[in-house]
Amino acid sequence: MINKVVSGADEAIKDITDGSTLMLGGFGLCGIPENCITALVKKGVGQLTCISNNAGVDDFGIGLMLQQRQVKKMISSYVGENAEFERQLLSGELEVELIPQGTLATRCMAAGYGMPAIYTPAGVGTEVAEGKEVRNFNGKDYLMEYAFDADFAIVKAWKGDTAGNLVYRFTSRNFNPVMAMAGKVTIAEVEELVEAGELDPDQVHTPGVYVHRIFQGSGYEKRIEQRTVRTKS
Amino acid sequence: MINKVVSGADEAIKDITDGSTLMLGGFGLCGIPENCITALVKKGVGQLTCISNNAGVDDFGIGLMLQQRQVKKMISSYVGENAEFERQLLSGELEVELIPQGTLATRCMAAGYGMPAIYTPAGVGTEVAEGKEVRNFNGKDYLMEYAFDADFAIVKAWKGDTAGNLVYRFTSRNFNPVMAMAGKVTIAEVEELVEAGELDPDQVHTPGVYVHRIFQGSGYEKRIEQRTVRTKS
Amino acid sequence: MLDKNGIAKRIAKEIKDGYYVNLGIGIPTLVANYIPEGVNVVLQSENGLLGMGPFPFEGEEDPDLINAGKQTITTLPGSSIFDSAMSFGMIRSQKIDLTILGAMEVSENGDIANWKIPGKMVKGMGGAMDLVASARNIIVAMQHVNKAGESKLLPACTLPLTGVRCIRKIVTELAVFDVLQEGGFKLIERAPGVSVDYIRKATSGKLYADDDAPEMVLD
Amino acid sequence: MLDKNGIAKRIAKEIKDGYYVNLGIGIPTLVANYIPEGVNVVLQSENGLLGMGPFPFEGEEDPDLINAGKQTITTLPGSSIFDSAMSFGMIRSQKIDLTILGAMEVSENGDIANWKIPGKMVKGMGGAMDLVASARNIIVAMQHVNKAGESKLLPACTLPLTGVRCIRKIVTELAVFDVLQEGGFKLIERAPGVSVDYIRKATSGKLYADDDAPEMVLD
Repeated sequence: MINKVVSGADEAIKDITDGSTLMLGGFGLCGIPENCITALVKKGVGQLTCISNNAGVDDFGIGLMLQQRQVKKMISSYVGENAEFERQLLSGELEVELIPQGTLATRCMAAGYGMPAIYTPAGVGTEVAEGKEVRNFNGKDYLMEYAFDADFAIVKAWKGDTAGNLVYRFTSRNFNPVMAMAGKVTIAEVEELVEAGELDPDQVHTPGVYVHRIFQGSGYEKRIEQRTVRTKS
Repeated sequence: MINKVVSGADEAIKDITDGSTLMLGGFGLCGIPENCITALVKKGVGQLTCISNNAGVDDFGIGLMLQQRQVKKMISSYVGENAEFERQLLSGELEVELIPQGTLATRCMAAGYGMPAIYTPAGVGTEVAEGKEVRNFNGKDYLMEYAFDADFAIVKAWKGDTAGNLVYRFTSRNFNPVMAMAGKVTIAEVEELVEAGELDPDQVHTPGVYVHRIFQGSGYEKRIEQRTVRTKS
Repeated sequence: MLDKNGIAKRIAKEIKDGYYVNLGIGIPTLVANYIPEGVNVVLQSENGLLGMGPFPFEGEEDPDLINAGKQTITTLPGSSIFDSAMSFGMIRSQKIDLTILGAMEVSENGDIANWKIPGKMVKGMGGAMDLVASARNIIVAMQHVNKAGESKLLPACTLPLTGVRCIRKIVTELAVFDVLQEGGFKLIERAPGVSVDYIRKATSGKLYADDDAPEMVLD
Repeated sequence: MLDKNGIAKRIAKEIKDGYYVNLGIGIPTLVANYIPEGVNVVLQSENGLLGMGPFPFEGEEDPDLINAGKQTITTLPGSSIFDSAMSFGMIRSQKIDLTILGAMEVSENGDIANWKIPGKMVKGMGGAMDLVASARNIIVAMQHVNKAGESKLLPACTLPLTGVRCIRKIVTELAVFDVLQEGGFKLIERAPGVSVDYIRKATSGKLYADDDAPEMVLD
């Protein structure tokens, strides 16, 4: 097997430079690459284009990079709950491209599957369709959407092995597997790094071929955005 | 949960009629729906269009349906090792459409993912491209290929639960998950049927929403096509 | 007139045994509380879960297990997890039988606007555009009029659209409507105590309403 | 002149540490036997496996575990299994560093024919068209001439094509060639004991061969 292990987040992101396009896994604050975000903030790399379903909250997730004005452009489906984001957007410091969530996911998948473009009905007849090719198949209109072209994909998994195979836990899976397939360079941080052979080959979610660098992260905060509970009756 | 269990192969295939288009999972004889094939032969339904990577061997797999002249057309990527197949093809009894294996898989996936068409470079400049739209993206030519439209998908899994969730074992997975997503009606036979809740939700390969009928098969022969071994030295 | 729970309760009657259902944020989420005994339904959460269970008991929240509204939830026996591409794949291929979501406006030809108000901070469409473009069967749960007292059932939407010609049914605090293929809101049921006249006044899009439209029966 | 194992041995020298490699049926399969110690390589089998291991020991064959040639095989520590769509997805997105396959004909502009002989029963292209259309780096392993003694390195293919302008390197029992971007076979190495003249006579496509082309060194 090919060993993909690097020493940690700093080494994993060492060649991310100003102006890079990054995919960042996660849905809200669930399944985000916390260690790599911290390392990116520390490194201070700027003018980034970030493809990520959300933009974090003011003081966590991608919000930490927004605080340091490292992000030039966000490509997301939903960017609520972030005052600093709103301030930068209104002041013109930050550019935002909002695209439907399924289109976002499928444009990642298209890149991973070597498909240059896909067709989706999402956004037909709306401002999302402006400037895009519309094509009718079987009586229904679809938009042609292009595969993403990202320099780096940064994902978070639950477990990973030294060969780069990844396993996700519950809904922290979300965008991580499709982004992992889509990066020119894919960086994975995992809660538990095991030896090749310890993961069941049938149960690998992301095959190691997609992962270029892997490391075991630490200190995961895993913040909960909407803590909702019921009481035992 | 929604219970998808039926009594067995006969009930599962009861509404498959002459002229239906079927997807059949498997690669060679690995991971084929043995019980459903036996039931289809018994039922004697004919004029079938079968989408399957291979056509079985003379006396096993889809070969059993060919023997009974139940197949009008095969859509496959490779149909070697089957004398009866060759005889019917040369006599004009059987129609064959050969398509690249990746195109076959991706046209199934497209159906399951609600994408009416996909682009692939496979076959550009060859006779496979005849009559197809060629489109250039980023300097490379691609063929537009349509999603399949199959009445039934018949797949084989290792384990399944009453809610229709499926788990496959080793390379018997192959086309089964993509076909399971693609059928208007999807029938799954499994070696072991368990109660909902016994499969780890993170380890389900095919979510139950795709499966309309499930049953525990019996008497699996699992024939090996090329038995290759090494000797202990 | 119905309260939010009443709207949810009425919508729950539209859910049939064996349905896979996607519930949007707000009133639609409440629908889960009113699904009748014996009606087996599987809830899809588009962040990657089929078989969404209730909120966890206090102390049992798992940060790795949330719904599309980012709320902590639970799984159920028979649940399955998948990635975002597969999630919207099953939405696009119409494996989800029913989608219930909120709206700012619905037009008489079934257009919906629910993601953007010009001049206000735009948070994004999330999965709404995918859902309305793909679902076979969409019910809108909303208040009949906006905060300014203006009808949200309109001849044409004034806000940027989320999807076109996609809404089939609307449930408000006043009534249940079918959106007709040929255009127009067809009054199906009145909420308890609400008159047809009242509904007429509150609806600015083309309305087809019989004077003897029945009052809905809840429970 | 090389035998089949010699061809495989020579091709194995093209494999670099860290490569993901897809091996076709026939001579390419033999390449796995000659990968040098210390060169870490992962073999992909397009029916859905990364990390293909050796044949199983007798009695340990598993019918659920085969390669694309339908042979019983094994996994290795670090193997992963996936479905056919993902398998060809990773092929199309060029995650596989090197593809090695057989051919009936290769033209001087890199076209390949290896799936169909008019008039004979056609078995199908399997995954070959996907592989040749997508791979960045393809080596053909084949005999230099066909059974009739005719060159298989041609100005243009006579058989139905599998792919166009895709072959970069050819290894035959006689020699190693690069296929030039501008067209033509560039002789890189001669097999032991084979003269440049002999290679010239056996090659009908445009050949660029220095008289002092080196003899290959195996081992």
